[in-house]
Amino acid sequence: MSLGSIFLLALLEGLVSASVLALTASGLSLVFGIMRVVNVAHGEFFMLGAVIAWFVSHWVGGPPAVAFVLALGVAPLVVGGIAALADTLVLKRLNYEPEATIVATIGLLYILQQGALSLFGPNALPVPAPFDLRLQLIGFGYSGYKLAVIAAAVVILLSLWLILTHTRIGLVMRATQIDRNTARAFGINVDRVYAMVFAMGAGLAAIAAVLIVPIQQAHYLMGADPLLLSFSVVIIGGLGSLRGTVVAALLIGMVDQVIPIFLPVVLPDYGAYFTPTLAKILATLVVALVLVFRPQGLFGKRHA
Amino acid sequence: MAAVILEARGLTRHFGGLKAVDRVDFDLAAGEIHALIGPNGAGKTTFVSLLSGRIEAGAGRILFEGRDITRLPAHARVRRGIAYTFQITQIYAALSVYDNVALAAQSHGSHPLKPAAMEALDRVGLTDRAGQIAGTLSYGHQRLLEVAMGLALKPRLLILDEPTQGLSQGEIEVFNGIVQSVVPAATVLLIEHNMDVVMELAQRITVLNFGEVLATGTPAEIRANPAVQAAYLGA
Amino acid sequence: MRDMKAFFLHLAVLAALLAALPLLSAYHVTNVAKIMVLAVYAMGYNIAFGYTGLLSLGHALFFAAGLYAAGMGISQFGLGSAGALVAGPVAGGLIAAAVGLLALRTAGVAFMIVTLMFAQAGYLTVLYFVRYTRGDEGIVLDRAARMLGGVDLSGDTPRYLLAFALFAVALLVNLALVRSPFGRVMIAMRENEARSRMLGYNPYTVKLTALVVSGVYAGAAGAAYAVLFGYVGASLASVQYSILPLLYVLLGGAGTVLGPLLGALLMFYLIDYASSATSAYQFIVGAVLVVLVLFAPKGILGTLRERGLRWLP
Amino acid sequence: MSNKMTMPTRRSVLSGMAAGGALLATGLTPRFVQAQSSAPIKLGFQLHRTGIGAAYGRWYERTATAALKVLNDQGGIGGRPVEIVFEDDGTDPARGAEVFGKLATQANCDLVYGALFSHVVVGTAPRAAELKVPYLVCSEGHHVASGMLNRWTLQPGITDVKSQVQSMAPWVTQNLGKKVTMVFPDYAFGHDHRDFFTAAVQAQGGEVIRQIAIPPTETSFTRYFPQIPADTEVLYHVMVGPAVLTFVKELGEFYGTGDRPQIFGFIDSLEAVNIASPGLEFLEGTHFWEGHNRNKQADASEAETFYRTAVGVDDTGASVSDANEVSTYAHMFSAWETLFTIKDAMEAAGYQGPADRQKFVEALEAMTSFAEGNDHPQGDLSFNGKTHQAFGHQNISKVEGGKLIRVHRTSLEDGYYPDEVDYTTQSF
Repeated sequence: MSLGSIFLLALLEGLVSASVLALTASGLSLVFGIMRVVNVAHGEFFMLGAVIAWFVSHWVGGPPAVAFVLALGVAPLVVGGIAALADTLVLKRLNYEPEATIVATIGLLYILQQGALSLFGPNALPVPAPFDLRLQLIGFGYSGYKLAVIAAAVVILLSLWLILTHTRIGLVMRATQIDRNTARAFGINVDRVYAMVFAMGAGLAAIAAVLIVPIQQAHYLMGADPLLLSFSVVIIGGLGSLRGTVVAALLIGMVDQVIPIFLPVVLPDYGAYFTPTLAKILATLVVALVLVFRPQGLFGKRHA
Repeated sequence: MAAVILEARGLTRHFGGLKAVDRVDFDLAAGEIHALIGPNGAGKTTFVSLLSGRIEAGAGRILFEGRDITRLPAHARVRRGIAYTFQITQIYAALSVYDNVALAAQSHGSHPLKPAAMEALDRVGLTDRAGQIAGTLSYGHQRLLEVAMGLALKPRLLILDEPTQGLSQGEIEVFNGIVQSVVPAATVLLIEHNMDVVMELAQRITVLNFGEVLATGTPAEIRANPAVQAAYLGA
Repeated sequence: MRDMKAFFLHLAVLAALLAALPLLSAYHVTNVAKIMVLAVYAMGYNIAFGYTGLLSLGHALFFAAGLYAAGMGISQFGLGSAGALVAGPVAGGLIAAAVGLLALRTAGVAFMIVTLMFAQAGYLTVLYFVRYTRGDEGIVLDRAARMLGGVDLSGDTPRYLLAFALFAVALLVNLALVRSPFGRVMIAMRENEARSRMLGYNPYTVKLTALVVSGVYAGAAGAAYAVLFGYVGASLASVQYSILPLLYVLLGGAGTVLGPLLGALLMFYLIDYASSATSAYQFIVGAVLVVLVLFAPKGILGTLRERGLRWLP
Repeated sequence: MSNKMTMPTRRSVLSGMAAGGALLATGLTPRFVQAQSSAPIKLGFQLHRTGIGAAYGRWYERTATAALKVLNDQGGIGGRPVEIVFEDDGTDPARGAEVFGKLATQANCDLVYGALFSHVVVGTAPRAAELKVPYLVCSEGHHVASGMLNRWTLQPGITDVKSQVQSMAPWVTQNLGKKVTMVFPDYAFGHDHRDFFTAAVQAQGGEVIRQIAIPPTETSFTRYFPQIPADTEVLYHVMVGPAVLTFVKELGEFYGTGDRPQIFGFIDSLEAVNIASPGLEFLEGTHFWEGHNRNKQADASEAETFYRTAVGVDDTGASVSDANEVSTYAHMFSAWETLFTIKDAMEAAGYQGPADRQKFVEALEAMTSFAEGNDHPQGDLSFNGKTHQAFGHQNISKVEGGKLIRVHRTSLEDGYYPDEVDYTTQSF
């Protein structure tokens, strides 16, 4: 393959993973930013979205596109509902105390994972893409659906941004973020806002999963990877900043894809040592060191 | 005038465009009770935070007992003998009253620990509450505990940030007695809004306004200073 | 008086563990030996988390440091069991110091994520050096190397006794530590860092010291795991092994000396029992966690201490 | 005299019969003939019911249960009924060792078998030696034959990866091409493939021109494909875990309609996956190793048909009750065959109870071959008592019309290599 095609492939792959990551991480970021809750079960919400997409595509006949569009609606609703329930039944009662919520969401992680294993089974199951289009680019083939994923993510993130900045709901959410007691004094039902934010965060993860599931299959253990990556993104982007989250997702998505593609090209002689596993180690350490030396994230402002 | 224990020269700290403390020169005589007053937002807490090391100075330098401590972190300044009690009570609410004071005494290196800790409690009159969980004390007692922790550090300089805020008149009198007992062995720097307390305790007063020193002098001098009256007392 | 009461309680627990040996069936002897090793690990975790307030999600790295120092020491460098048991805590402490030097520049959630990332890098490193570690598959330590003073540590009784000895030392050191002036400073750091700084304590060095002690415990437990159970593999370095001690500590009671043992014991048998009663045992584990955090957020011993047993260390 | 044996309790007999399946219900009460004790023989099964091995685990459980029914219908082992106690190991090595202890000492199983994932086997084997309980693994790892484990651990039911890979190499180099690029997971299992296949290809005059190791935590793979050199003649792939389908699909997308090398994969990359899944069309014409042919072949033996029916798998390798549920057909036969090997070895050893465990191992070590038949539907195997390893026939299949059609079957000799250990010289 020519260097140009390799670069194009790297770019496309980077954009796809960045898009899905941005969606998933913005859910985590929303929950952390507004509720100050570290949701360890976020990856399981992602997994549930994928599993629900499979169920929908399995039960709904007709062309795959119908089932897919249905799944895009059903998955975030169901997952959001579960999240709202978890918030009301558990997190609220813990008064969102950080350590307690971490443990509770670890418990939730186990429960959701087992639920998926019991109801869905241990296999990785595919969901058909809504359309089947294969683009033959220079030197390699590429799935047209992957391009659609990028577009969909952009649309959803823009809508999210509009909701947060231009609607009453967004205003209420921001007010709650700044000071929940003051918000309460202004007659905002903080409990309901929290449940809604938690549901929205989970719903975003679910949407991301529905988008990715025609590319990667639904599997009950699929939540771990997006969780770790989302954590990195949220931290590097600066906690609670949607813009930072998107930029960090682009950065991490790109780095994650581009390094393994280019290093062997640039350093072919070191191939035996410079394996992708080593690249992963270095990428992980880089994220850790960013946090160490810029704990406010690359795009956040340091608070005095 | 007695020897200078602490001097600040050109001490400056800006937050963005806000000049919280701007080129302040300040001397503290050993053994005195010195009050720091000024309107809200005058930069008093920022200033003592610079002295205690809780905030890093933007410019200028601080000498304590003749040694430059400008770059020293807060905990090291405490070890040198600068104790700071918080404006908002910062005790260990989950620990016993004794443990609170013992932590201070142990930091000073008092040995044996127990008598040193009990002595500090005795000075503020909390001896019989040593076993109580600190968070269950009344507010006034918590403030006294805070002072006791400062005392247990056996400081050369004790900085008290609005110590009488929220105290009853009776408690304030107790407090005044405690502060007077500290000098002249140690020096006291006091941020205070309660002018009665200031006038009763302070030998010298410095007035801050908009991050700058407006005046320094004895209580009588300050009371007579027209600039102070205009900026503060008269208001 | 209080001190004596606590001291005797801990001695009684140790005596009970020793007395249990002849009473337990072979299966439970092995289990309790493993639980004691894991409890040492959790005690180390508790020193960082329960006492000093450092919520780490990367302790698997310290456990693995001990595990691999012992395992690689034996399999690659011909170290004996005694040497391995020394190498483990040293490695755990060194790695904890290295991680702490960097990670302790952060706090709270950032600290949690940084430690998680370091541990993930450590896990991947084990996989990277697959030529020596056999990666996920892991290595079996030669039985001949698992001898200490002529005793075969793979036997049920010697294994139990060595695990007990390690546990007893760890427990008494832990008790002494939290009763010491430094223990008080650790707790002070957890309760209010700003205040502690203004009492003249350097938060960085206090936390670093606590983390290193914690790492030494984790490393000792890792080395004991390798020598006593003869297996060294990457799954023991995975994120799951960072969460385990957190669960043990929270269940038993964070900031209590006996909490880690109680938590490890209960969690181990909960999983053991649940996994044979139902295939959905993860569900039970998850539900227990949620219920616990809802109704006994301080853990079992933490709740007991609040409800009257105030002398419990 | 059998004073060593405890008297069977009524309860244990009943449970043994229950384990025998619907024996009483069908009225086909087998005669558990004059054994010295009619207490059931209890076999522990270390099952990957949860964790990354779960897709295999549920089929191993079904296969073992089906085999057990057949075995008990035939009269059990030495006239005694047989029970299997399944215990979940979470596909985790530490838990695996605990489960082994639980099965051996709590459930009092005579032996334990069934583990597939290498790390579970390696993590458990020391415990087997400590407890002196036979541990029969169904893992295809090279760990047993490499000499890394111990006298109590044996693999009589499936060929190890070294033998599999070595027996594939001649056919691959002669029929597909000599310049090979390998894609494999970057951990021990993948490295076994890398090392053994690279050596075997070289022995055939071919060359592995590139080795692409994929980190085990990976969930997408396209980024690695540009590393495949353009002059690659054969792309050799082996993946395990939940992401295998993604891997194969992305490979298909990558090559698109353009030129592509010959593709040879281990069916591990597609176990439990329907080959008719969307996106897998490009596999048409590619080749796979199969331990046991998923699609029923035209020349299938009666034993093969019998096995398929007993386990409940249709002609395409899916569950008879749900065509979407594809089995792990290429591996799970080992859970069946190992059970019958246990029967043969126990009967040869005159096995009475736990005291005869050593005799059991010695009897198994003395065996040299297992004949094809209902007990061994995958085909005949030879067994090397010194290395504790079985050697069977391997199959190469080509995807034709969405079906895996066998194009080559190796001989047993193709898979032999010099012994690396002699366990029989080790003490018990």
